[in-house]
Amino acid sequence: MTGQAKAGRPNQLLRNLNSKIASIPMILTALVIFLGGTAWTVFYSFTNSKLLPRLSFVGFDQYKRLWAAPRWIVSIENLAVYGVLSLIFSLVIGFVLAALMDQKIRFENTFRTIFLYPFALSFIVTGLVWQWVLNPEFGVQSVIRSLGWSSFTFDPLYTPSIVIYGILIAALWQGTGLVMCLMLAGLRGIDEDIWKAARVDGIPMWKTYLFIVIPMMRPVFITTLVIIASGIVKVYDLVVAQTSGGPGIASEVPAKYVYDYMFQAQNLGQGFAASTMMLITVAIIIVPWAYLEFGGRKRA
Amino acid sequence: MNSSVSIRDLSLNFGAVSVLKDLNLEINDGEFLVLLGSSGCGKSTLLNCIAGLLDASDGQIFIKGKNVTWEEPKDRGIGMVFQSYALYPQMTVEKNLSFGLQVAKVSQQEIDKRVARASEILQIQPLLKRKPAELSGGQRQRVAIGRALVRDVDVFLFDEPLSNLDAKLRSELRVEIKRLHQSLKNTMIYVTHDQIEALTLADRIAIMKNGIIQQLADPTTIYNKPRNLFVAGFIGSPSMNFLRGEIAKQGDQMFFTANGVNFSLAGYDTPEALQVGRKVILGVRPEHVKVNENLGAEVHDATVDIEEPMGADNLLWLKHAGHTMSVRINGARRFSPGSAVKLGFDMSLASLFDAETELRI
Amino acid sequence: MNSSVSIRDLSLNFGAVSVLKDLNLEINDGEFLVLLGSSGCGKSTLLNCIAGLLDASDGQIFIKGKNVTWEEPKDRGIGMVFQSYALYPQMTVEKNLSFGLQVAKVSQQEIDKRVARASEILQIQPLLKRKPAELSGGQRQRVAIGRALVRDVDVFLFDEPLSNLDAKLRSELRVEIKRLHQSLKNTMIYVTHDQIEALTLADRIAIMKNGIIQQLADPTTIYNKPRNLFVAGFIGSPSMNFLRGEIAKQGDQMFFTANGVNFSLAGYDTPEALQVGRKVILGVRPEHVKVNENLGAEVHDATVDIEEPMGADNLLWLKHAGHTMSVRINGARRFSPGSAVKLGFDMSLASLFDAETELRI
Amino acid sequence: ANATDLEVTHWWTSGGEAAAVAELAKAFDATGNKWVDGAIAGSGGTARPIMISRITGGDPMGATQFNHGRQAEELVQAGLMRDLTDVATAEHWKDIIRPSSLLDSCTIDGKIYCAPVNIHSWQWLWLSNAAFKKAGVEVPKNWDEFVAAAPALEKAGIVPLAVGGQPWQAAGAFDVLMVAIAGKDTFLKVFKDKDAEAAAGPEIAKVFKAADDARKMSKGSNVQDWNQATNLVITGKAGGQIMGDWAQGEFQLAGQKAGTDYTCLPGLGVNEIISTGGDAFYFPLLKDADKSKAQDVLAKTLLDPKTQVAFNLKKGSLPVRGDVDLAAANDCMKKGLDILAKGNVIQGTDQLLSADSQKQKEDLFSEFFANPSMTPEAAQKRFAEIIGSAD
Amino acid sequence: MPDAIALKTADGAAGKSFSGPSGPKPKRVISPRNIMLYGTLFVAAAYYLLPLYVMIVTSLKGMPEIRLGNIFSPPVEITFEPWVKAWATACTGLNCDGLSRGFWNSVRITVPSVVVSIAIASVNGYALANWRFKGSELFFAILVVGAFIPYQVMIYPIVIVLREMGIYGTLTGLIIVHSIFGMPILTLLFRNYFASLPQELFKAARIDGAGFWQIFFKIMLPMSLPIFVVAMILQVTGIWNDFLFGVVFTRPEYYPMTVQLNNIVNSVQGVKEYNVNMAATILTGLVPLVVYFVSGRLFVRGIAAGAVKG
Ligand SMILES: Nc1ncnc2c1ncn2[C@@H]1O[C@H](COP(=O)(O)OP(=O)(O)OP(=O)(O)O)[C@@H](O)[C@H]1O
Ligand SMILES: Nc1ncnc2c1ncn2[C@@H]1O[C@H](COP(=O)(O)OP(=O)(O)OP(=O)(O)O)[C@@H](O)[C@H]1O
Ligand SMILES: [Mg+2]
Ligand SMILES: [Mg+2]
Repeated sequence: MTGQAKAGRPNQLLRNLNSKIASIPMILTALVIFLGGTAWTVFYSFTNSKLLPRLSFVGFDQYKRLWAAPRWIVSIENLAVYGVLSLIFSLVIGFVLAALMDQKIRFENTFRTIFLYPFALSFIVTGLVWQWVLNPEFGVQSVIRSLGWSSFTFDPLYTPSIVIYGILIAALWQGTGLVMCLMLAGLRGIDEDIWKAARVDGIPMWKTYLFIVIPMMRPVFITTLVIIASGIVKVYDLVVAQTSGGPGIASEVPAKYVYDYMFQAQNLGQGFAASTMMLITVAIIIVPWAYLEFGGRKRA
Repeated sequence: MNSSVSIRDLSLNFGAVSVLKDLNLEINDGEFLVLLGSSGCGKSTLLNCIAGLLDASDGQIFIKGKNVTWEEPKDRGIGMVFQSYALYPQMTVEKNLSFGLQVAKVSQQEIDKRVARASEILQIQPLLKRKPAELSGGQRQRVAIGRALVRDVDVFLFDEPLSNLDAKLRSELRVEIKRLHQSLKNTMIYVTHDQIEALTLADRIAIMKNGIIQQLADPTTIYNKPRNLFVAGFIGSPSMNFLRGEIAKQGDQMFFTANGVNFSLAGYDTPEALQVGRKVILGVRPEHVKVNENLGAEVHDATVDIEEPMGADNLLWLKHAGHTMSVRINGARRFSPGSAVKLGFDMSLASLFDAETELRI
Repeated sequence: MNSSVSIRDLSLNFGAVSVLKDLNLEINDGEFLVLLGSSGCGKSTLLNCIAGLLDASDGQIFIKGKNVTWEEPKDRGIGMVFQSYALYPQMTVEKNLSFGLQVAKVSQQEIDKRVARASEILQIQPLLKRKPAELSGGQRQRVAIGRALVRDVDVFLFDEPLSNLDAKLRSELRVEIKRLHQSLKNTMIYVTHDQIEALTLADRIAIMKNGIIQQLADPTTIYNKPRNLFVAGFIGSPSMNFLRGEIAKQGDQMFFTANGVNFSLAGYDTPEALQVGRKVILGVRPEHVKVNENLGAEVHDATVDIEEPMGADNLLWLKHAGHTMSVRINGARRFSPGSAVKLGFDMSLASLFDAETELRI
Repeated sequence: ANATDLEVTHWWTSGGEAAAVAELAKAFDATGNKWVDGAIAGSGGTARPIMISRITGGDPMGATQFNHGRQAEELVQAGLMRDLTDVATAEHWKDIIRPSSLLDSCTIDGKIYCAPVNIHSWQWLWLSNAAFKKAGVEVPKNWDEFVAAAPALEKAGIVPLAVGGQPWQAAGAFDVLMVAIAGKDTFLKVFKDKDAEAAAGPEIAKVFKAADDARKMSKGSNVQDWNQATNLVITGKAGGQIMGDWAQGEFQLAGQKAGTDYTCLPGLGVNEIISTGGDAFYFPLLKDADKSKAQDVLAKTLLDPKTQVAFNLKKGSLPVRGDVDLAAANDCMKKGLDILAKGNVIQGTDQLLSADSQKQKEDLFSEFFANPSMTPEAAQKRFAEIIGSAD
Repeated sequence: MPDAIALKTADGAAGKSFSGPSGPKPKRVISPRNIMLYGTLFVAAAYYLLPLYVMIVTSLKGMPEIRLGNIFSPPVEITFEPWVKAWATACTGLNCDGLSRGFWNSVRITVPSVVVSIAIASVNGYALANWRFKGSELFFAILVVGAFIPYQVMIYPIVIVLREMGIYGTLTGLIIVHSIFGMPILTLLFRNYFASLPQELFKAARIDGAGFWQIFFKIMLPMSLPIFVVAMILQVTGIWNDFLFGVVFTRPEYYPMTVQLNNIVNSVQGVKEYNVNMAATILTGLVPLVVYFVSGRLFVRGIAAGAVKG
């Protein structure tokens, strides 16, 4: 048998061919749309394209103008406030609800449906409804005033300093249900024995959650964080439907700045520069995550 | 002797399913009791009831003479070790040990003392700063025991603490647990479905089936005088050989007869129970069948079907009078499949069961 | 003898990690070869390479003389049985068996014939219409084997097919697999980390460690003449007793001496390897130590530390000359902890290993 | 000709606007073709991106509304729009369209690319007679009187000046104040010549002072859309509103009569000058010959005298032809026509500034009106910067 | 030892030790814990239900009643006219057929888009989980990062790509756009899910000779109901609720219901007709809501299998 020839390695391109064929849509999307589109956008952010993209380069002018624009600064500040608060509150409320739901309660299905149904509605709808509920003439404020507390004031949508909280209320209403679901799935994945061990050790429920369960749910928190964060960066529809960025420019957000300048102001260059800044923000958020998620797994 | 844990008429239902049925059990002070049974028979459920992690549907539980039926787990003076260890993954070993004490507001000095003592007993001092993920299976096991140890409890509960480990480690840790019991002298209740663990560790074994204790006795009794067919078949690997037949008499000699083959019953330990014509089941353990050597008075013919050499022992599967019989012999003695052999049976070591009640007679 | 599977210089790396290293293995036609090794040593990886489920980094694989290194799994003439059985949950047993044939466009008539034959051999005819979820562990196991059987393959690959089962079922199915091999006479490659399975099933055992085959031999040789310290320690439960010491001479009598205690080496099987002063490790299996009976010429003193009765056997952990020694005796002989005993060693059954190379001498 | 469907996109969706569009559709359908309505609600800001995407994406509509001026400039330069010069010559648009600046805005490199349909002027103050009656003051005749009457209105629980939340409303109101207070020359200096110095100067400072007043007076008008603001005036909840003549459509729809129910003050009653912005239809270049023909028909129809009258009456705007008879026009429209006839006109900011600069301006004024802590001085400084970099 | 009876006390009542607590610990229904637990849940539920309540109540009122004030008070006189108007007669520009036209457009867009995007993503996820090839993880990483890119950034390049392909403004174009933007999250879900299925099944099928597609259709698909439900719910809600793509990438004859909703809500005729707006809002959200109510249970299961692991 020594005479047998060593079989050559077949062409590597053809191995796994079906898989490669099946992945063509993904590869095209990744390369053409996500990579190509992004590169295209970054590239044109250095031009002074107006209504149509054109190749007249102006260096960093668009960026200088961007960072000098009060509306952009306000947008960034709003995004920061909205982002941090909505992260914190989504996680806290979502987790608390999930923890409550995990207590073997009655009507679990009903409660879960109630918490989750807003997620089925679009931001447009959410924005409209909360605009309505928060309207000082008809909504919560007028109702409470009509109950006798006539000095009661709660009109976030018409008060520039707190308008972002009005948007936050609506966003939380829409999104916490999903967070709760994710958390609930995570909680259900925790080993029953851990709970038992904690009970035998005499650790009170809240301490068990705080010191044992939450640290164990790290992966769930990370997944959730990524989902919430990606939504935060993109927030647009909600603001448009609820306040259109008002009063004044008090509730502007970066995505709206991009859209308005690209299409309303017909200044693509400015819009592209703003998108590029958003991309950089996104990169700052997710590159560490992607590194942990994809880089880390290979080593594990 | 003092009763350490006492269970009276305990019942437990999950909805309509009754898992434990009117269960009674007295466990002595310092005793090592093993609950043995196949999967789903209710062992963990019973243990969880004792720990207070499940509410009984009926009945009472006493620990150290105190009725603890309604007490919280932490107030029962028990410590528990779980199959998956249930270590708190993000805490160091030291924190795992001390967390329960800190919550109970024990002074730091006392905590340090107890952790030091437990980690000395379990020899985990070098691991105190590590996290559970950085420990081997055996080390985790020890930490889990340590968590019960620091709490200075009267009763240790173990729920299959070794079944996640590989065979080698399992046999090592078995010895360690045994040693620990010898030095601590606490009451220990240990759930397992591994009979080797039960036989080697237990002072007494309670064999469970469908939520009912089938036999409660020391390992030797369980092994040699199983109370019923279930216990006999459950204990021993490979399992006891069972032959269905009836009792016959020839002259003044009692026989067990099956498939036309007679086995002399001379030497059976309770001869008074042998009535001619009674339908019985004969049980003989594989190591109590002699092959070719020391055959005794009565000799049977058989052929080797399969041979399973296992190192120290050699397991033969024989064809004998229409049934298959397993025989364990010394590992050095080898037989090739198909060869003819002679068998001898020692009835003083065999068991007879009533075919109907399945109880040992 | 014809070679059925032949592996030449096989290497496999996962990224930078080299899992298999220049592995060579010839498996004979009709042979039952067991790959034995602890978790993570590369057994499954090797099996997957043979099956074509993993691409080798280097080297070649021949099956029935044909180079199949780059063939698709289905073209290799192999069948595989997995630890979790990997039955298709949504298909009936019958569909599970016939799926591969249908994919291969075998005629329906032929499919029916083969399924009928396989289900007869495995006695699963009554189960054909059920889904896997409605089967017991043992039945699933049989269906999984059946799936390989219908495909009429030359080589069966088993990846720890029994390790998900409980002890009782495991020992039953072990016998069935052995019987199947005796009747089919196919080549079988069987991965396990359970040494009992390896010893009972194998014609030859390949013991692996870190992707390298440590010893390839029949079970008796592996058990009695382990090639190195690793093999010696890996096989046998409880593990072989090891004593570190050196060779000495008194008069014309060779001795092994450790902690000031001498063991006569009379009867050691390769006396020519014994040079005075050589640092060696003495290995004695627990069942080769005699306690109080048949002691032989040389007698040692020891005390019982722990006793582990295991039914048929009784395991003693003894304190002897500064180390712990395990001894296996008959289950009927009992000793209480602390009692003094006398030991005897039979050097013809012991092994000596070079302290440096760890190879048997 | 056989019937051709022509899709027309626009953002005229309020009550008065929709009624006006219906007139256009009726006229076009009468030619044997079919008007397929593609209304996109919101405002130009919502609709324009969609229109532009469709044109640049290669799926153009038959005709589309833009504010004439600079919004479609680049589309024309990219060759995506249809040249209407032939129709225009045949129909003598040069002669009939008045003021001629309207057609100039449609002309690029000597070719005509759009058909103007109306003249909209921004410079109007709409007052609710009922509100002033309730407050017990005379209906003001000019801006200063209006400012003076504000406290009385407030006391009566009436918001003096309704300003909607949409950014263009604030910016528009400022432009109106500028014409009224600083005059035509300054207006042109700032917006036509982009003179940053003038923008920072004392004249404009006065305008900012007035804007500051307007800001104070508008506190409490919590509405978004311009017609909701108008509605506040109609219902007497607000005293007045600075809004273009399209607001008139809403008054009409509500059945109110100029003079008795409401009062209009062109040029805020200070400086009777009106701007001549407006809407125009552009016609993307289509491949289908039938549709191209239908486009010509539509262009012709839009400027037909009958269509002009019917449309503008409903819309509340002024016709682009001087030769039509607007006997049916109400008081306010007649005032407008008078001013137009006198030639007291200026170009609108849409025609003078790029969309980009307009947007920046909107950002500034919507912030200024919503944020009381922003001083007029700071706002003026930023205004000057925008003008300085405007194009 | 006689028999099993010995282990049981024959008569429980006779035992002296049977004093003290026995049987299950008595549970009070109104314990502080339960009050806290259900109290919090009910308050939270009220917060989540409030807007829905307001929507429904408002949609059943007439305009005069709305103008009178309290949005929370139930309608004095129930009228379904706003619903009829929202569905059938509300005007946008010249079209006065309410949401009805948009509804069928939404169906025409949603059904193929959901099917196509899930089909593509499931195959992608399957390839990534079971048939990795060089670079497959890299493409996937790009894809996932792509999930974060604001849509606005991508609109322009996509318009150009679609124009070059000649499918701008067509239904096909819109389906492609939805598939592209659904791909990152869906692929992630499917990949994690398929990776969590036992690898041995896949290996067994390969040994049985099944190829890429056979394994996918015959082995993997039948086991993947939960994750398909999750994907379906996400896509149905996402695509049904989409406004931006529906309006930017299609022509008016395909405008989805959300566009009509936006038109109705933003076409203010005099005063805002809140009742019609609310009715239109509910009507628009109805389809995803029904999908949720019907398959919500599977949703949580699927989330547990696909999103959290991995
Ligand atoms: N929460 C529960 N609800 C309903 N039935 C349960 C519950 N927990 C356990 N059971 C049932 O009670 C029976 C006993 O379960 P238990 O866990 O005590 O078995 P076990 O003897 O510990 O088995 P194993 O060896 O598998 O751990 C089983 O049939 C199980 O299905
Ligand atoms: N896909 C993979 N990528 C990287 N390393 C791997 C991969 N699969 C296996 N390994 C590594 O290769 C080594 C051998 O794995 P293998 O599965 O062959 O072990 P095994 O002997 O079958 O163990 P077990 O008894 O646990 O099944 C292990 O160290 C494992 O971590
Ligand atoms: Mg259990
Ligand atoms: Mg393996």
